[in-house]
Amino acid sequence: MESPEQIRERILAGFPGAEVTVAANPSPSDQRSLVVGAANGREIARFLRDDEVLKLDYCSNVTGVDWPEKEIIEAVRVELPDPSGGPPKIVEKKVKRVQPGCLEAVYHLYSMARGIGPVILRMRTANRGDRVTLPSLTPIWRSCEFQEREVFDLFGIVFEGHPDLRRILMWDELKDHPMRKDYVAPDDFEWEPTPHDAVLARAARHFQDPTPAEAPRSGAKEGAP
Amino acid sequence: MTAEAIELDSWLERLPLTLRDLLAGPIPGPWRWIVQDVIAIAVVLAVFPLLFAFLTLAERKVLGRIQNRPGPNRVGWGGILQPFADGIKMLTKEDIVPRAADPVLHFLAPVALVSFSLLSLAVIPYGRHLVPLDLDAGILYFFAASASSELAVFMAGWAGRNKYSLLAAMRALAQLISYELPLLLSLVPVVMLAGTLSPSGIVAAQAGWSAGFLPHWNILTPWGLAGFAIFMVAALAEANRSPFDLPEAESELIAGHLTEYSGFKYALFFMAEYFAMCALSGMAVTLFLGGWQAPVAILQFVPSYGWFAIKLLSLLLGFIWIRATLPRLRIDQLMRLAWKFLLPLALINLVTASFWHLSAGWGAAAQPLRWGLGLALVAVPFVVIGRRLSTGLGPRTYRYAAP
Amino acid sequence: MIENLSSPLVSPAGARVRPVQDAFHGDLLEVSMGPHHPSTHGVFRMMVTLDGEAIVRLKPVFGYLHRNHEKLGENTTYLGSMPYTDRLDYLNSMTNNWAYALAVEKLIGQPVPERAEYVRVILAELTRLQNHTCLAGFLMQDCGCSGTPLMYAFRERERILDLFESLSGSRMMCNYQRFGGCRVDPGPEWLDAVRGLVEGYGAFLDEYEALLTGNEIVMARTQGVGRLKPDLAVSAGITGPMLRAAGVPYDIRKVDGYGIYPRFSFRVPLGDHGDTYDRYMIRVLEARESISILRQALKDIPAGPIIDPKSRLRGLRPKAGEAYGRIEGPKGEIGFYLISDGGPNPHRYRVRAPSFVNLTLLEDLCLGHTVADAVVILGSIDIVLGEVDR
Amino acid sequence: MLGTGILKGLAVTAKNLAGSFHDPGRFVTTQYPEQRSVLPENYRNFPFLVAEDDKDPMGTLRCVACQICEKECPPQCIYIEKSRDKKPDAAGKMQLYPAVFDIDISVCMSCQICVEVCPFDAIKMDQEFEIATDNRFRPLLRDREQLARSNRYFQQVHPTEAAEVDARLAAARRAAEEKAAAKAPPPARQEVQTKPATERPDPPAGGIKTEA
Repeated sequence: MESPEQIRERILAGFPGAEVTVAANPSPSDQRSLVVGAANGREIARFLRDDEVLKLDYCSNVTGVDWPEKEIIEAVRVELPDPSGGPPKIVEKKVKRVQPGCLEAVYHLYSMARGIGPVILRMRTANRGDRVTLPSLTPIWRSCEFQEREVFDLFGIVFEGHPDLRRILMWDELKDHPMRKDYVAPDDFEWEPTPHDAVLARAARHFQDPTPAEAPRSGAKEGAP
Repeated sequence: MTAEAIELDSWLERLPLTLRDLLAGPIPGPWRWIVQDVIAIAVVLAVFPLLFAFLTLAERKVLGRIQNRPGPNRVGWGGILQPFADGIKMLTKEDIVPRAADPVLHFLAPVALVSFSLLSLAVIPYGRHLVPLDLDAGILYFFAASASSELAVFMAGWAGRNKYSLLAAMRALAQLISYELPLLLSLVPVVMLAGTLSPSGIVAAQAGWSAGFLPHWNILTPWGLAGFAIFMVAALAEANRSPFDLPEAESELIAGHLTEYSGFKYALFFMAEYFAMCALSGMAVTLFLGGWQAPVAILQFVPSYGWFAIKLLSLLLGFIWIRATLPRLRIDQLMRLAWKFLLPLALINLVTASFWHLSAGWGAAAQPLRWGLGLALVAVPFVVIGRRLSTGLGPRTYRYAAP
Repeated sequence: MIENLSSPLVSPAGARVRPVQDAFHGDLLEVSMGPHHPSTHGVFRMMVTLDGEAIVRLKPVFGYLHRNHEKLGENTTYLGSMPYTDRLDYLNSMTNNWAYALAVEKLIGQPVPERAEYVRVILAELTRLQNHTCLAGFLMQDCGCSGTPLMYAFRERERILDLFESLSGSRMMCNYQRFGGCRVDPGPEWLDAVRGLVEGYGAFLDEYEALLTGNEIVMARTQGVGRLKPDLAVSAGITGPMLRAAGVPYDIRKVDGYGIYPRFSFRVPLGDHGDTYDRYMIRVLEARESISILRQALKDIPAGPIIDPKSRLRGLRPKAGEAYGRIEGPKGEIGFYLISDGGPNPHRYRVRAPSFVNLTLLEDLCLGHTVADAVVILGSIDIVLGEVDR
Repeated sequence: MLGTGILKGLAVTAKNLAGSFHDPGRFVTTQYPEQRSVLPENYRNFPFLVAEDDKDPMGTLRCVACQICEKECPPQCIYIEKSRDKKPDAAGKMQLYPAVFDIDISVCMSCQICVEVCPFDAIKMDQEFEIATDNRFRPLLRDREQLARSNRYFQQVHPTEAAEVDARLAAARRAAEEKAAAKAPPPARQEVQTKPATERPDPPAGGIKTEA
């Protein structure tokens, strides 16, 4: 099985302008993935499927991943020119950098003909707000049809070129995308007997008396016996 | 049955007559026949609903036992009161009549269906002296009554004003009508050879045992065997039983023409279905299994209605057995089976029967040849038509992936 | 050729489809089957457009059982998600557990002792046995049997579930595998009970096949119904018995060789027609292969620890990284994709459910058939809504 | 294709019909209220708290309110409030105890993770499943008193597991006594152990406890 780097060379040979990088994966599973630019994602996918050596004819898994904005505090070595003309002092300075968030579609590709293992393809959207479109790979692998609809439903990545892009699990009128990290669950509260005070607090907003008459709490508030 | 022949029978045989005369005795002469007929009607109306009740219990118990479970055993000892519990449940269930339904037709459909199937029970000879109505053209009357139940089925589908139940009624109608033909054609040889349309005449034609233990039943002849098989398959379809229970097939899209019925009307439909099942198996016993004839000469001490009951119950057990085993046929396969398989076989069966009738005179030496020819006339078309119809279907062998 | 597969009305399965609604054939009948339809396996709806008897369009609608299992996975610790994996394909909790444990072990590079590997193979094959037996029962129920094959299947399934209960504590929600082995060591008497069951299972399968395989009505209802072409199956990501029934020799136990499957010799049955009857037969033949694997595994199961002593039960914080582990579940390839960011909870917890992907071709298989066939085809795909909706 | 398959099928159902009368393998129903199927020892339903003796269950609870099970419980159905004072446990060491220990069994999915992670063997799985109630509020929220069971009950319900747990606890107790005895002979010094009341005793390293 070719390593991701070799595959990257062969892709770059075929598509000189493409931006293909190999993403590191420090975990012992060592499944490094190929980050492909969204522009020619579909051509690269078609190349991977039709390539004689790889023949990745089976797209096993399509996953959405939400990478929210992250503030990275980096220790940066900064050279401070010594005011008195001496050698410049190296100072450790904390630099706060905001790493822009993005939505990602990950494709695990296998070859049933060759029986070779996962080649992982990643495509990232421009940002998490308005530019969230990626090329759909359903015309290449039919198995992406439902899974891309699920990624659209739960993450909000718009797959252009998908034959039937609708919500698949949630009801059509829902505007949110539940699997995003910044999704706030609606507060449609329905009373249930629970010992947790946090839940009781939420219930208080819905009931004048937080505990309906027939469910007196076990006297947690009345202190130890 | 001449008077002195009646005296010869055992007292058990004459029991129904003595009971009837006991009841009808004090009534003056001209009104006696009315009372006798009322008694006959009362007996049929008492016996068959009871048989329906215990048939539903037997069906659930036997089905349960086949599926390795006890079946209903909570109500009464061993579940014996289960049918009455079902009856009460059905009576107390709410009887919804859809607002758009045509109330008269909606009410009339189950009543019509039950009465037609009860009508057909009138001509079956249950015993030597137990024929409610001994008509000369009893067979004609029987199939006229049971054929009119199709009208009631369509009435039920139409009355509900529900598009789907109308579609289902049309399906059920198509099934009933297309199985009417093989049903009737399979009994034509019986009438042809017995020379009479009266059921008791047909039973009489099957009397006697050659060499004491071989009864002259129609089933023990090549054409009789084929006729019985065709008759039973068509009876299964007429009574909407197992492989053909399309109308109330739950996995089908349309829940059938009974969707608009609930409560006691719904129960009436099932009662009618069981009556039709009993009537058809009663007729099958009369036509092919020698009616109330005893299988062996020395076993005649058992009364004739006893033998009829044994044969009827064994056929009903067969119905239940088939229901427990076989999946359901699709509507187009069901039609193909009727028109392209049963109908030709029934027609060829006429030829076999006529050959059997003409070769009646052959000597004892030629009997094996006669039987061989008869069986060939039955088996060969069965295999040829069966093979042609089931091209492309058949057991398969499977290969394994290279390691 | 694969490009135009996505337009619904073209039927590669070679069905006679009249998409055009011309005057003579009258209007198309739009019918919704489900979600409370007795023949759908759980809460599943099919928007079927009928042209007379033939199906012209079929849109599956599901999501009624959607609990957002993956969001739960991201808010719970790695150990906390293990009991939830029982609720995915609630018929095969042992294989779900194993798939999740395999993915986490791949993520953290956790070795697994020998005995645990053998016990995992035994439990996976027992799960496959009871799943394939149940499938045959459900399929016959959809064909219209009045419950007899299903009751026989459930009688045998109960015996296997009793084994699971005496080992893990619960019949269906076993929560038995941990990262690095299993929770409870099966005692010798449990292994003898499994040997007893495996001995008797071959005879049951023979009787079951006598009841069903040769039955003419079963053949009439299933042969030639829902024909699946191999290249379409591969492109649509179909896995498991449904794929092998289409003739594609792809069994993850052979391809990946995960766990200790390479040590066992077993065959992979293949179908030639890819129709419903092949899907049923492939499952029965696979059940027989599972019996032979069970015999080999039971013969040489070693003694030793049931779980790796250094495995961390609580407070597992894998290093940042990702891993995709998959196994050959009874319904197909079930895979778990985990992205860890070093915290106690996974950053991304994704379940690749076979039933969900196998449904992609439901419409292609049903085009041109009648509704009764659509029910049988759905039954032969063998879906469980807990896994489809997650 | 001539009905031979159907006849074989009928033969199988007939064999089962006959078999259901004499062959126990073909008659599998246990009539529940009258007959009861034997529950395997590993069967688990809802958790219960183990108390040393049943005369004073609240006094001798093994639970030290370390709240590990509350954190690890996937559906978060356990709620614990620690006590302010301490009481000696079986080994004589001064331990906290739970003032409030609620389990909401309408949320609990009996996955026994609490049993697995409890370092003090204080919570075990019960086998009682006939606990239907007609009110979904109060009875489904079990508090400390309803959850406590004696160790003897635990030995009845899970004999092998109880034996193994008792053996381990007895060994731990003996080790504690020997350590105390070894420490005790040079009596004179009186250390005053000041332990802040709320500090949670650190559970032994999260080693795996394999139940037999």
